[in-house]
Amino acid sequence: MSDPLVQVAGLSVDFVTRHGVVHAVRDVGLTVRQGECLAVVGESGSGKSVTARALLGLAGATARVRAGTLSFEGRDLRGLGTREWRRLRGRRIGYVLQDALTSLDPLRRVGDEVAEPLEVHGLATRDDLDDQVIGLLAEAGIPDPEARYLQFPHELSGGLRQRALIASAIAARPSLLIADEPTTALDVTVQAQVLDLLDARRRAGTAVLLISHDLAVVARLADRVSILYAGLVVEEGPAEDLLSSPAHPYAAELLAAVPSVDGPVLEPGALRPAPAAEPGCPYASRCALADDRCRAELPPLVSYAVPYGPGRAVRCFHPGEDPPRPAARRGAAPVRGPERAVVSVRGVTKRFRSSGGAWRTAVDGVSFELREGEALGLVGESGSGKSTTARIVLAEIAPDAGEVLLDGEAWSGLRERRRRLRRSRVQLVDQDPLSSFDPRFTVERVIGEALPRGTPAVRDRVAELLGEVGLGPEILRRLPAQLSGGQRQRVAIARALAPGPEVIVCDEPVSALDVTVQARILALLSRLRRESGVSLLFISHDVGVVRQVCDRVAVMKDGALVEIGDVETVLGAPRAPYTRALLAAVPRIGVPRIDVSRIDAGGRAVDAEPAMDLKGPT
Amino acid sequence: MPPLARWLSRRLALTLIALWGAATLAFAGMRLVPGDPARVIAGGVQANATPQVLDAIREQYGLGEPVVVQYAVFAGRLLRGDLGGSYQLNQPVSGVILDQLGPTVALAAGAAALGFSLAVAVALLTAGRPRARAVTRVLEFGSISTPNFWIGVLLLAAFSFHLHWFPVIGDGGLSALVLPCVALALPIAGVLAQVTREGLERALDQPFALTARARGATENRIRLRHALRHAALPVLTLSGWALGELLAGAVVVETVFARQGLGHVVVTAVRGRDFPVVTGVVVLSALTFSLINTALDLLYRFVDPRMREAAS
Amino acid sequence: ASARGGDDRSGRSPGGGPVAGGRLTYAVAGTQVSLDPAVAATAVTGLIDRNVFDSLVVQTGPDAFGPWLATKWEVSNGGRTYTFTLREGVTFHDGTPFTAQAVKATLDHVVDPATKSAYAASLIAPYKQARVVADHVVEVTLSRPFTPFLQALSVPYLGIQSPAALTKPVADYRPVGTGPFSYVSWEKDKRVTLRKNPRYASPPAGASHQGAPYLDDLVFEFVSEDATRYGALTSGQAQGIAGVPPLNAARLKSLTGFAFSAQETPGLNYNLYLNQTRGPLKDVRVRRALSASINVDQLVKSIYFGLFPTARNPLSRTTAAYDASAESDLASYDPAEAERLLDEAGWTARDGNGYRVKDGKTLTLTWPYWAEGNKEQRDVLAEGIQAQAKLAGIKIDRPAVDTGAFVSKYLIGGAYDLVDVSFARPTPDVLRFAFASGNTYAKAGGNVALVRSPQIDKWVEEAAETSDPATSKSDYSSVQREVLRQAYVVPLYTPVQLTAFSAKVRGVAFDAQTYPVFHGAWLGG
Amino acid sequence: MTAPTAVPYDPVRAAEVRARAPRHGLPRPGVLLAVAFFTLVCAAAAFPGLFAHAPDQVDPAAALLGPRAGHPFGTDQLGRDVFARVVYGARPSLLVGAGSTLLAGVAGSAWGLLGALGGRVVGEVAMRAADVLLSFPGILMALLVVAVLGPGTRNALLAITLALAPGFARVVRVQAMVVRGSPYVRAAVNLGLTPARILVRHIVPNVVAPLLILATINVGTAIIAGASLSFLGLGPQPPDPEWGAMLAQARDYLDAAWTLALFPGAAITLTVMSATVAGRALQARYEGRDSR
Ligand SMILES: Nc1ncnc2c1ncn2[C@@H]1O[C@H](COP(=O)(O)OP(=O)(O)OP(=O)(O)O)[C@@H](O)[C@H]1O
Ligand SMILES: Nc1ncnc2c1ncn2[C@@H]1O[C@H](COP(=O)(O)OP(=O)(O)OP(=O)(O)O)[C@@H](O)[C@H]1O
Ligand SMILES: [Mg+2]
Ligand SMILES: [Mg+2]
Repeated sequence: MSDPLVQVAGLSVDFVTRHGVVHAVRDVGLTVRQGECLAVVGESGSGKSVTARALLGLAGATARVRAGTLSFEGRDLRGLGTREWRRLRGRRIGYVLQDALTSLDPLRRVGDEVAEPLEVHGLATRDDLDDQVIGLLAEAGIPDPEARYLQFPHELSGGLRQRALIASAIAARPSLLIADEPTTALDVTVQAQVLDLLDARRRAGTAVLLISHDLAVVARLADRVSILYAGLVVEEGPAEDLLSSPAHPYAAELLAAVPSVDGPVLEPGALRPAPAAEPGCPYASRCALADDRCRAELPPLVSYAVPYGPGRAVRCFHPGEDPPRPAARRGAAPVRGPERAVVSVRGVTKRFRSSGGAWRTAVDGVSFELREGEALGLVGESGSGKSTTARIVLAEIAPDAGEVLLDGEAWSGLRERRRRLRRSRVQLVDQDPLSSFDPRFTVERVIGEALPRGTPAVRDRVAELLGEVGLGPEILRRLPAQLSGGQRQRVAIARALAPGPEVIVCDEPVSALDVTVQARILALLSRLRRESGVSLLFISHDVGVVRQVCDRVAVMKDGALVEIGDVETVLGAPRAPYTRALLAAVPRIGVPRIDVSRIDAGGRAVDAEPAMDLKGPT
Repeated sequence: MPPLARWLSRRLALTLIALWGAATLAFAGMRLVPGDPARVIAGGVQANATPQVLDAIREQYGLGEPVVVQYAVFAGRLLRGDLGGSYQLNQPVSGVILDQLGPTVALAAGAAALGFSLAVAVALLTAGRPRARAVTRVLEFGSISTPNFWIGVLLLAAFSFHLHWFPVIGDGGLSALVLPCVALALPIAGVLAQVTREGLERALDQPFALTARARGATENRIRLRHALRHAALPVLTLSGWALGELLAGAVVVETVFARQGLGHVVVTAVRGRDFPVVTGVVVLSALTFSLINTALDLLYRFVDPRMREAAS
Repeated sequence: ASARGGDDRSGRSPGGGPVAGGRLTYAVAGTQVSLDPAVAATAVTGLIDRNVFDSLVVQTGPDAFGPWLATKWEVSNGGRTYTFTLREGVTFHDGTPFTAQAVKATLDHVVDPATKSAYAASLIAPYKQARVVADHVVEVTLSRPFTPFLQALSVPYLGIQSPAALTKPVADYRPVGTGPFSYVSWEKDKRVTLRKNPRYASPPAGASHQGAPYLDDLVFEFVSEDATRYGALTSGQAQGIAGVPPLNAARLKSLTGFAFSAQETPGLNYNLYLNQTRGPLKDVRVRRALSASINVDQLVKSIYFGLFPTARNPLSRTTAAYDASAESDLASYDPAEAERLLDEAGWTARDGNGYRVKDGKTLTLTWPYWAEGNKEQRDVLAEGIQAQAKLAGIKIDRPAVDTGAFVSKYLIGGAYDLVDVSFARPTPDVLRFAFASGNTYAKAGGNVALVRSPQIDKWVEEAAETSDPATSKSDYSSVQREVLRQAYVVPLYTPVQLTAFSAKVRGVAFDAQTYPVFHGAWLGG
Repeated sequence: MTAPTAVPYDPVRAAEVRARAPRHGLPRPGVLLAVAFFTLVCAAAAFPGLFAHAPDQVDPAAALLGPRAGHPFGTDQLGRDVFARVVYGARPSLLVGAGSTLLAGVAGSAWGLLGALGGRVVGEVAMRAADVLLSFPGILMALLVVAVLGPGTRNALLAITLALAPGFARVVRVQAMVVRGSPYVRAAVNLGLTPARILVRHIVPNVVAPLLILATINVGTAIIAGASLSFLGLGPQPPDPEWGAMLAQARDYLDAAWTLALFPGAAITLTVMSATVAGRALQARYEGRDSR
């Protein structure tokens, strides 16, 4: 076994801010070997990016970096001069930043961006620069590079931008490639391609440090995984066995939380407050197994060759014990009853005029019924018309053709004046709750406003609703901006419930959330649905998520419904080729990697990507 | 490209509307003025002109006509680019303006050049450097908050009267241009410096700046090749405003430094209610203002590729 | 001060004979509307045109006139006819020979309504016609006897112009005279440039210098800001400036390398006229009270650093028929007296601000502020007067007005109580201009106090027509006494032409109107 | 006259950033100083009597004295106490500055809202009108107004108001557009609220908030504009002390008594500076940036 390329021990990074010191990274150790892929996994804020940046000496001016060992290619990086650092960056270590979409200078041509490492390290002469760049773009799997390299970032889809970034990161043939959340912003299908690209680099012998919060993604690529929590490595080990048998309860929770297309659907435990600070185990407050000792002292990182096998290390006093978890159960018990359609969408079509002036069909003759008390999933890649459909159902925009009925009565056809009285029956929960709250309103007012006029004792009712979504009354007086992402989404749901609607439309309700939080919100939704019997139109690009909540699922592509049916049938035995492609692309844990060709076969050319394949409502 | 064409034609239309509005406004003003322009035309107080003379003048300037007719005549003349004759300096307005345009343009251009370069320099040097920033911030706020006529008065006192470094009368020479330019440039430079720096700092906080660092780019390269362009955008948006400030400042500064120029002319015209001249200047500045703003927007689209296909 | 004042200066200047050549820049306040002396009324026009145009006669003393373009003249027909014999061999700058025709053309041009003469015409109001008797003899007929006629002819506004030039359309008018300098260019609001007239041979009687001027170029630079003008001199951009700010004058005296001269302007002082037809000022007691409440002397001394003499008479000292003894009738500063008079006049009560009140009306006087006419810090002086009147309980309002309003609403409409004017003209006849009931502003006169006194009218008319000096002298002094007794006017100060030259400049003379004359000027080392 | 806010201000994001940056109890000392000074000036404007007496009491004997006991700022050409005049000058200066900003703010808001919500035709007209007024420099607009109405405090105030209003209108319009298109208004619609209710409860408040800040910053601009006008002799008329006018007069005494030009000028600069700094701090605080 070759000696490690990167060796880090006892790395801690503190940020001195005006509001005190942030311990972003605490006593982290890593080793990456030639041609190996180490995955660093953890939820948002766990210190992944900071760790990465520390390796490049880019932790920032406000950062205090301390390390027992910090060596790369055998060189000690501690106390390196800016000059030496610069020679290292881009030349020996390539870094793909987290924010794929904003990491290319929007005012410079893609080519120039990719060329930059070559220029600054003098690796190219004037005349062969262009050829090199074009070569790199091609290597990164970017179709017709000659054209692309003259374009500007905003003219490229997210996937292409991510690839361009990778191209520039590998331009100088570094021996280490750090990829920070390379797939987060991307559509499943595109995710697959990017991962394959990284895989290719790794096979070519470049060591890859892969950073992600998504275990499923990691599973496809990583040789070894180390899991970060609150700046601490809580568990590390070879990917296969760590994922198959997590030792640290947090690792277990992460795994469980991943919404999968197969495997059991879980109902995670009730909500617990956010991680507390030192001295004890930071996870203690969220941990079902935590005892006084956990809260008192920080467990050391001990290696557990037995029973886990070589290279495993865990930072826990109760390694491997299974937290008591409610038994697995089928997602939502289908509410059979009178199959009355609450909302019926009939041959709805919507066109938009794009800035170019050309017409673009966002929704194309879509018909479906949302039955009483059921949850209907609407999946499809970005730009497939999901949100538009939602807005039509909400009667925010009128369809160009077709109509929407609410309880069999006219809905989309009505004049706004008449419709207003019934609007409270259809409510919305969308991806970005924050911006859907008036920034000046307290939580109390936000929800209070949604209550039917003349509700007595508003305060109590609001508190009650908050209770239903698992929030305490203490946040009544808070402003939305002062809430965490999860709390916001809960408040949004509470507001949606307030007027006692028959239908709640959820547009990407969880795609902005951390896996663990996500899992809880999903659980909440399915519970509420069971309890209040409200029907859900549940929109997501993530098949796994849909499966958690829905009874039936409709698959959209380019504005049209390609398939609709029971979740199990559609996901189990997809008929439409597109559905198959979609499923194929979903990363899973413990499943052999798929290669891009399968997706092509899925009837979707690699380079024919949607105008914009970002997540999130458009 | 058609969208650009569409956009341009729209801008042109707006410019015309603006011109028409400005002219009408001025005309309305002219008619609202109490008192009798004939007096002014006759040569003011010493003249104490006879009624016959006054009638002759009213006849000549068509002041007797009903307002509608006057407006028609006025508009018609304007279309032909004829701004009428000045009440006070018996000379066609266009002539007056042409005589005085030069000095003002020189002043404004000089000040603009000085102001912008000063701002960019300061910003580049202080962006992301708290200590330096703290120092210059005080100066910037100072210059922003100081009326340029006061700066002018102080400069004049110091450098012309006491040190005799610069001439006192604003004759054509370059040296006479220095102090007025400084007086005019400082306030603008203050604002622009702050905006530029904010833009730079915002850009330097962006992921692409970090990416550039991660590629081993030097600090200067990042500032000049990456950040500066981004900073240019807000600066461009502000330039329109800056231009306004320049013209406004010219009015005052020219008075302070006893320079020739449109500012001087318009002030005298306002004092003497010499409305043809006021109108002329108003219309002219409306024109330049609109045109330059259009030009700036074009430039904006040039600097920011994202704006290019986004029509208007 | 008169032409001789100039000789003093050249005498004072250290030895070394005059040298020809060079360019003299003379910075003046105010600007130009027209260069035609017949049209324009502004002092600057006079100043500039003085060097371009010669007059028929020259004023050599308060009431004495000498030959210039006219070698001799006699008055006949009871002062109604003047016959001038003209100097021969003189040519205009454009080559036209100077003849009787030219005189006729000039005078006709002045009175022609089309000329829109602002001032010149009013100087020769009685002009009826001019007749060419011979090539170099012209006979001018007046409608009535008019002694100030010669004086009028001596001012630059009636300088003799080339008939050829006068035939040109107004648009491309160029001043063409027989004077020592010829017109070159006029950059609006910037400068007027004149060039030496090498053939010049017609200086006025008593001129210190004969023949062509020494200077090659004479430039009048328009710089309206006092401070700037002063700076222009000290920084050497100009070799001479008019209207030195009194403040700086004090300093300038101390500086070496500069010569400073003060010329008291003859004619009416800078006076405050009290509109006796209106409101509280109908009452002579109130008028005298106002006069007594103002410490003019102190204000003038401090604002003008003692450079402007405090006036105690409507006429300036240097005017003929000035009667020093008249000041005994002036209600001079005496707060107690002012209080007494006001009480007596029934303005006994006081309001919150200490202003006097009579049957519910505050004692308020309107004094329009016409910004364009403001010079010599008269606005400051006015503030001082306001403040001091306030102490006596008199409220003075100063509405800011523009030319149009000032003329039509105030001067003609008469909606004012106070108005301030100075009027430079070296003849006692200005008293008629200022106080004859017929000479209200509306009637192109200067009687802004709207005096309606048959007695005063009689005096001034008689003085204007009589040919007996004694009579006119006594008439004029009675007028001075009367207007002071009636407090139609509060004399403020005598305007003084404060001019300064760099010591290099020699031989500048000053004419009766205190205009500098550059004919004999030259630049020494 | 008003520096255009380049990007429309996003209340939601701002609120979030604000919430993330913990309230730092006291703002910077500089800001405190600015606020203190501005309050002082306001006090002087409100009750000048408290600070000085008789700004127009002349004493020609004691003219043009330099600073000394009894006359901290010296005396002017009429022997009036410059300190007293500077103090009394605060009123017209602030009146013109703050007054015009206030009026312009109110008028501009109405105007901008009309432009944003007044339907296509009305909106277009309103905004084109604004364009016209914005198509030449504010001071020219002001000069035009003064030319018509004549000089004086009231007219100067109106003039500057008219010069500022369209700027406000434009900002308000953009802001109103942003708010109207914002998800929280969308949410309100989905709840079946009436347009009137939405306008009053959501749109107006969220538009006005940032406007207030813009206004504070604008006060400075307006004060300078006012001073410029009276410097040109088109503002408040003598003997009322006004900073700009005092400077204009002081110009004649530059090399004899330069302190005359010093104090009124300093008064303007410091006042404007304090207003601007305070405004910026407010803005930074409100938008959650730390005020750089
Ligand atoms: N420049 C900084 N100043 C202060 N705190 C910082 C800074 N950068 C990061 N932090 C803090 O360090 C912690 C770790 O940040 P980091 O970006 O590494 O999280 P992460 O694991 O990358 O999360 P994500 O998945 O959202 O990227 C966070 O609490 C963050 O607030
Ligand atoms: N208001 C609009 N104007 C113009 N085009 C629009 C508009 N809204 C949606 N579109 C276009 O319609 C298509 C469908 O948009 P929609 O937001 O419904 O997709 P989506 O499935 O919600 O995608 P995502 O998963 O990113 O939310 C997209 O191509 C989008 O560009
Ligand atoms: Mg990160
Ligand atoms: Mg969407």
